Amino acid sequence: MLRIPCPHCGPRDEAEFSYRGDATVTRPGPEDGIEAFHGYLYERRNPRGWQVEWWQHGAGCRAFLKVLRHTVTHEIRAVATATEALEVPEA
Amino acid sequence: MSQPHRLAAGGHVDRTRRVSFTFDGRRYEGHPGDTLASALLANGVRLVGRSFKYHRPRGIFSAGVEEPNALVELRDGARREPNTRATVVELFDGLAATSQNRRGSLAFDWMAVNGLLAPWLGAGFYYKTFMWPAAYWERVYEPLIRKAAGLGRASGLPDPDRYEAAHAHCDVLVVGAGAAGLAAARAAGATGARVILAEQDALPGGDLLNEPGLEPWRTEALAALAAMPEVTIMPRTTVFGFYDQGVLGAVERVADHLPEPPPHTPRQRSWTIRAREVVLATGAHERLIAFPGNDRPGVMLAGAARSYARRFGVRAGENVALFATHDGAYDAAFALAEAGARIAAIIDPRPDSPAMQRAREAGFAVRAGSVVSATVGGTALRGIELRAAGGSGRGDAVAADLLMISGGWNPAVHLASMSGAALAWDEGLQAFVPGPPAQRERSAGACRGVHGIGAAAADGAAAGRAAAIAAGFAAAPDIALPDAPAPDHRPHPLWEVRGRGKAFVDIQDDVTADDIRLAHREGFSHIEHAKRYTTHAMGTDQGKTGGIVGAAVLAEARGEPLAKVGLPRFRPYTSPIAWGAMAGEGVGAHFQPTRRTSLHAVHEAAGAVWMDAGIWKRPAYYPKREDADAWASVLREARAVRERVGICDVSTLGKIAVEGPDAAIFLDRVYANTFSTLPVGRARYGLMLREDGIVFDDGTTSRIGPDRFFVTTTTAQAGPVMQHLEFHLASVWPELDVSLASITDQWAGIAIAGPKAREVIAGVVSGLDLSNEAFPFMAVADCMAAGVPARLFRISFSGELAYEIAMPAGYAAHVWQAAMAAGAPHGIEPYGMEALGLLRIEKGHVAGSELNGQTTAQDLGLGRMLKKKGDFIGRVLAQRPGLTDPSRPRLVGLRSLDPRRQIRAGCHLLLPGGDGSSQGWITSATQSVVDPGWIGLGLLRDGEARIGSEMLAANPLMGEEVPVKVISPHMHDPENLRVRA
Amino acid sequence: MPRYSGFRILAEGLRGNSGWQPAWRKPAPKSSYDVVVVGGGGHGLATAFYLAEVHGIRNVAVLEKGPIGHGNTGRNTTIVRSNYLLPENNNFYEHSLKLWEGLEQSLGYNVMMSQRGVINLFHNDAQRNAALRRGNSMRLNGIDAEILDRDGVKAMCPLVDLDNGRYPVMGGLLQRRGGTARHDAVAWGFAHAADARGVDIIEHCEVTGMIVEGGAIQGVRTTRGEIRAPKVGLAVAGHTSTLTDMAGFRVPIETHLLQAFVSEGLKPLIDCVVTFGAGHFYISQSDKGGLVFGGGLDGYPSYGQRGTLPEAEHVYAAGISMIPALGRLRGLRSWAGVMDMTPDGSPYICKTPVRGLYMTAGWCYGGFKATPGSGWCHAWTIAKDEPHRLNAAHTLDRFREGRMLDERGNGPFFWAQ
Amino acid sequence: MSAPEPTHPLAAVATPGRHGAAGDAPLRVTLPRRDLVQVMARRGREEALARAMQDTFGMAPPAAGRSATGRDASAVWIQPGAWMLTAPRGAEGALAARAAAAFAGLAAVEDQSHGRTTIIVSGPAARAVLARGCRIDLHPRAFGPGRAAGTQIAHVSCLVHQVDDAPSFELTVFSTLAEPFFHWLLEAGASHGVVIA
Ligand SMILES: Cc1cc2nc3c(=O)[nH]c(=O)nc-3n(C[C@H](O)[C@H](O)[C@H](O)COP(=O)(O)OP(=O)(O)OC[C@H]3O[C@@H](n4cnc5c(N)ncnc54)[C@H](O)[C@@H]3O)c2cc1C
Ligand SMILES: NC(=O)c1ccc[n+]([C@@H]2O[C@H](COP(=O)([O-])OP(=O)(O)OC[C@H]3O[C@@H](n4cnc5c(N)ncnc54)[C@H](O)[C@@H]3O)[C@@H](O)[C@H]2O)c1
Ligand SMILES: Cc1cc2nc3c(=O)[nH]c(=O)nc-3n(C[C@H](O)[C@H](O)[C@H](O)COP(=O)(O)O)c2cc1C
Ligand SMILES: [Zn+2]
Repeated sequence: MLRIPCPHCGPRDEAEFSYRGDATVTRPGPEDGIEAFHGYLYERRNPRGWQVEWWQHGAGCRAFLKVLRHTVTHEIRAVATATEALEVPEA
Repeated sequence: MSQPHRLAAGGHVDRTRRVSFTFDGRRYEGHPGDTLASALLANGVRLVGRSFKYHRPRGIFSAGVEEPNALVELRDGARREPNTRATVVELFDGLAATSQNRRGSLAFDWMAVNGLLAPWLGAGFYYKTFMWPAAYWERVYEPLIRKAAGLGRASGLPDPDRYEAAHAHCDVLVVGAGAAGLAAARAAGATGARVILAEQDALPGGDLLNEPGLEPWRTEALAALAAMPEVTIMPRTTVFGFYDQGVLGAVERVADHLPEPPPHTPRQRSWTIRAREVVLATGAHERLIAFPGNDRPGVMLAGAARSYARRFGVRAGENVALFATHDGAYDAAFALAEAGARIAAIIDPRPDSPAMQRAREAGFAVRAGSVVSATVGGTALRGIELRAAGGSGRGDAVAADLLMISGGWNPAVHLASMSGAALAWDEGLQAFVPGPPAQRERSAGACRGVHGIGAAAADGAAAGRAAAIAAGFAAAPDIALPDAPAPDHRPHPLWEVRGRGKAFVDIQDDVTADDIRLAHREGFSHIEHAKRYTTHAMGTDQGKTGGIVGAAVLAEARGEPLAKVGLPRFRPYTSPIAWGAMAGEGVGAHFQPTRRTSLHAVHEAAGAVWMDAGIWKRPAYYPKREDADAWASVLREARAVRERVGICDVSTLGKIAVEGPDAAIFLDRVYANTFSTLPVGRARYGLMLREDGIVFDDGTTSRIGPDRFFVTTTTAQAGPVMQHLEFHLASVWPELDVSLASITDQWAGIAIAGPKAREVIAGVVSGLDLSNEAFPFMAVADCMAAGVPARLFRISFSGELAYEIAMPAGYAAHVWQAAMAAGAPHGIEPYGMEALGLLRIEKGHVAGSELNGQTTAQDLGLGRMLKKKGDFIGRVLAQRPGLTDPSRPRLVGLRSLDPRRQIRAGCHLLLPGGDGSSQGWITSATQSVVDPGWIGLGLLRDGEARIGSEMLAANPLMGEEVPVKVISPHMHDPENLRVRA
Repeated sequence: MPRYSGFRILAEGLRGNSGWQPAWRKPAPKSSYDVVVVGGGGHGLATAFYLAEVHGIRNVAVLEKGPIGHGNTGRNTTIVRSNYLLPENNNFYEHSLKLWEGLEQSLGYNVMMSQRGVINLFHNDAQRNAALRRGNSMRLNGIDAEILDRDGVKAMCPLVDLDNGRYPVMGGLLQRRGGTARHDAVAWGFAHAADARGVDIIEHCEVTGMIVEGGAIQGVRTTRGEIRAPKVGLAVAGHTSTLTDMAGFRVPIETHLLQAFVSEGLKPLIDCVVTFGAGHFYISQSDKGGLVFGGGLDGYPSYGQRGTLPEAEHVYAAGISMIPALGRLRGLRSWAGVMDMTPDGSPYICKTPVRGLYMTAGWCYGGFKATPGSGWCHAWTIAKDEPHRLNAAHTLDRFREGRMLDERGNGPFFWAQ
Repeated sequence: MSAPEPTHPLAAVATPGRHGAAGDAPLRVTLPRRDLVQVMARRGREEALARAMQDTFGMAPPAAGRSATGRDASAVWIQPGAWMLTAPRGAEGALAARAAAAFAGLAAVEDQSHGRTTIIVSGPAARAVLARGCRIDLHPRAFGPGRAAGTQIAHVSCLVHQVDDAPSFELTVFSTLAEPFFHWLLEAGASHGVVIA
């Protein structure tokens, strides 16, 4: 079971969170067209390894977090708030 | 005399008390502290079951969770538990157990003829036959196989007992309370760390329970642990799985040792344990040796026989032989001799060893350099045959009623392996031990191959201390360790003695060494293939005693080292666990919480029939005595709305407060239509798309202030919409200054609809001019309703003049009653979900069955709502050709040509006289009140063009085909005159 | 090797079972093939079988990084059915089901296809309406489906608690021709039959690179050397992204984990396949006696093949809520598979941006039932370099075009179907 | 017309008296009526909001995971930049109005007094009972008076706020889910016994 260290609430069980996709994709601008939105919404890196992903701490502080997690070992190396670039947080 | 094999003294049973129990209907006695197995042995019961495939007689093989044979149906009636290991069942008064998997009696099982068919029932035989004639599989062959397979019988009755879940946190979790675990817990506890010590047995001690001389150390350790406030000992608690990031699952058997759970006590409790550091001290399982007849009742693991003697005070045999490959097993012979048994022979393939010498000194007949080549007897062992190790053919016969065997020990690496650690081969122990940890975990004692109680305890103490330090605690003084010599557990690598007859590697699933070789011959040489092809190690014991033996036979067949062949992957559960325990208490009526509006009691009092809407309970309708049936109630309620006035609880709609300087901009981006132009005091119907251009949700959103909006969502999508808004604010437009608050629970909602709605509202609401000019359709204002603060909306789902009053939820019942009173002169009636559905279908309003995640705004006739300028979620991808394709099914209305013939949602629409291909389907259907008969909404290819034409509503599932006319979806008041009246 | 039959078993039994030979050969890889299929799960092996059987293409290798059938094929809950809503899907799955119905005979291997019936329970009007829409869609496409009332459910599966749960049962959608098959035997049977037709099944051979020149595939690099082929088909389920990454493009797939569970062996208790409409739970009993059951995804991407506790608790709780008699039975083992989830829940059997590279992928948690159909259509697509009518809609490009096959209307990856 | 007493969401189920086993250290449960107001800081106005809260309520907004007690109200951190102001029940809407006035331009303010239900559980059994559903660590070394955490218990979102060393925990749940939550609480406490005031 994942234990995700929420930067606001501390380590919490996976059951309090929900996953919401790859956090490395950026929504294209309004004029970027179908191909760009196709890339944003559908195409996935889907790595076998480290991935930065969105998780919402829905049952806790409701924040959307960026989580650096390994998709094989499930190790979580870093968690950041939505606006931070993902680096290992201090606390 | 009862219990003829009970020793006069010794062990951990309470001889001052007697416990009576039955096995296969016969009554026996045992003592508290016994397991069912020890009590059966004390009474001389040897034959306890029949094997899976060949129905061979089977006895008690072990003294613990690894038991492959002695599986019984425990208890009866609704509490019957099939496949229960007699070796771990604590005896209680009145216990009833029945042997299983037999046809006829246990002593004479006619399915034992399968043994004669064995040459044709080898591994995987069923894959190669039963193919012709094709139709015979389901009818003949499979039922035969299914009946023959399986082990015990389930009761088929609901389990009367209760289960609980619970959560725990600790600095150090120690699994197993043998010498290693006790020492680990003491050492960790001494640092002040929070420690949990989980032990599956009722008695902590592990192998210490077999060592009377070390009892003082055990009791002292337990007393010391009990004195540490931050140490929790959990007996009868099996740690069943090691999951990611230091989370382990455990099941505590709270009341299994009792006839039934006392009041307010669960049968079992499942624990989710989060540990900073984990010490695994799970001991080891003794392994069998494969030789012909190694499954006969009377053949038993040496450690088990020793445990029956020392821990339970039971002599498992009178005339005993030992077949062992290492010195560690010899203590069993001494233990049985102490217990008064005769040691008939010790058979050991090795030429000599210190233990052999001691055995000779003790006067035992040691047959060095020899092996057991066969067993003799029927349903009980009468003797064994020996021969020289490496030889062949038949050898001497020795009479014996108990053969103790030990091929060495398998460290219980299950949890370490589950935690991600690779396993490493230990050549000396001929066993796999845990490799470097992948999580914050360390193994200690026999589970990593450290044998001998003194050594194991020292290992445990070191591990416990290291774990506590790793968890951030300062080292504490050393603890006292037991002083005990270490026996040598390094076995001679003898896995199999070949000969005539079946040599089992998996006693439970009747897998023989020959089966493994057959699998190899057929190419199933990978350990995982061999396992699956033969079902080796797939039984309830998961190969604890014989798994590695099968792997060794395979390794020999492959000509490769066992280290390379490896073991099948370890998985949860370390021992099978009760379904109820895993489920916890959130079952049945509490499987999911039931959400109720603040008007629940009001509806209850009004006699509502309930229906589920997601997790909500909502009134479906309110039957009256005079209503002939449910439809009569629904039509009556709908008619009240169309003709007079009705009242309805709409509290379940999602409500979100959207506030902030950028609130309007934000709403413009998340809605497909515009909100920034909405004046304060007005509401607007809004449509949200998903990013893929499909309709996500709809609802009315009101502007309460320049920067404040009151957003409503459908009941079903309230949660997803909130998450959708939060996600986009956090990740896509973090620059927007907007805050979101869920206010679904704060505000209850009451709709009042019908030509008389204004009169009713006037009787409830104060402080507002309700005239059509002052408070037109889509107006919103704060007001007082029946003396409480409220917010009035003039919106309509039914197509009538209608209002919704929102008020703080605690006042909803009060306002409802006031509205009922004000409406009484106008004939007000409450209406439920069914009438609500009827009304909106007549009006052509879409709801969940149309907004089903597959439809676009155009499909629903709402294409005009999409704004032409500016970005919004879903705008770009909604333009993909497949979504703008004019041939997509469009929303239409439908009317059954014969008003008496029902049409249903889920019917497909066919062209009369066409090829039977589906042109669309009905999404919602109802009877109409404005124009009696059956009507519906549907999605129909070329829908608009087909208005006025006839189609067939086909429901082949129910054998119905009803002619319908395609009409406009807006069946009632298409000009919206009534809502604006 | 000679065919399997009851007579052979008799004969072999009489001579100590010494004459059996490997069910498939263990050849060394050749340096080139006409077609290389990557992935020795059911889909890859079926692809090879149908290439040989239907299209006469026998110079084929199946490359498998581990032992065959140890991916999702070897770890699924074995439910076979064709009760889909969208015609693009139900026609495909029906084709697959028809292949299942004769599979033992085509392969000469007993895969224990057992048409014991699959019931999807429904609990409220909305679910019933959806079941009607789906069942009628099947019937109009010539597929068997029945709607059961409560008595009908009780008759098929007496242990289901119709009343006491949180969500009383209203009825069920039954497909009698649905059922289960023995997962392992499916892989082995296809391997056996493909091998007999000349296909090289090469185990312990991991593909580590794709040789692409001028936009066309030329072969693959493997742990056992380079293997050339003008046509390569991918059938690697959850690992598809890894392989397409090697070929230089991304696909709409997220790899998620799904758990499955088996109970201790029991005498026959549940005679059909039942799914609980209110809580993501399905159960059937294997011929060996274990109750095989599962639920939804754990909820996050993983290649780890292992599940976790919260979802397991949910599965067990849903099980007891549907069948309270399960309480005292015991879970024996749990495991997980690596699911190739697509944005709309429907698969891909198609060409790719690289010429000569084909794929069958995106099977989510429903691809076991598709095994023969997927192999058949994939083989067709490879042989003819164009899709068959049955898989024409199952392209990678459908998202560009807005022609999603979203059976349940969940929307892209949500999360993840 | 003067406003009536609001209906309590647990009125139908919370019967005062003893439930479950007859232990000597039962769980004590009270259902105080409280006003709750959700306060969400405007972007960049956190400091001004802190001053306003100090001025009006006599406390600084508590940090993540903590609560603060002021003159006649307390505040519990709930989300980054958001707090729940709580006070004993007063006139309908009064606390929200006070907050709205004090925080105008600094924070969005939403009355949640009806939307959330407060349950206080207290006594030596409290931790063990909560551990039956609460996934967070309430051990004194990990939690304590003045600590608060949003979590989920028995599928219901719950704000857990420890108020004293008894220990007493103030549990705040959604009102429409208060009933199933309360049912869970009674079950979880049954082996210790539960006394509802
Ligand atoms: C728990 C669970 C339950 C399920 N239940 C059902 C069900 O009831 N009904 C149903 O229809 N479906 C079900 N499914 C889905 C079904 O199992 C799969 O869709 C199907 O088996 C996929 O088969 P496959 O051959 O595509 O994949 P797999 O069997 O996974 O085969 C892919 C193979 O590719 C190999 N491979 C990967 N990368 C490489 C490489 N680089 N080189 C060489 N080889 C490689 C893998 O080792 C693997 O053997 C379930 C799945 C799971 C996990
Ligand atoms: N019968 C024997 O001869 C025998 C058997 C095993 C160990 N030993 C000896 O015991 C000593 C080693 O002591 P030790 O402490 O390492 O082993 P141990 O066998 O004494 O103790 C292991 C304990 O762990 C418990 N356990 C195992 N798995 C568990 C789980 N998943 N959940 C909860 N509890 C679990 C067992 O019930 C047992 O009490 C050595 O002397 C070794 O040689 C002897
Ligand atoms: C339909 C089915 C039935 C199974 N029955 C059993 C069983 O009776 N006993 C058992 O130990 N495992 C059983 N398993 C689980 C396998 O042992 C194994 O865990 C699974 O195939 C995944 O492989 P892995 O655990 O090696 O990764 C079964 C698996 C499936 C798919
Ligand atoms: Zn948080």
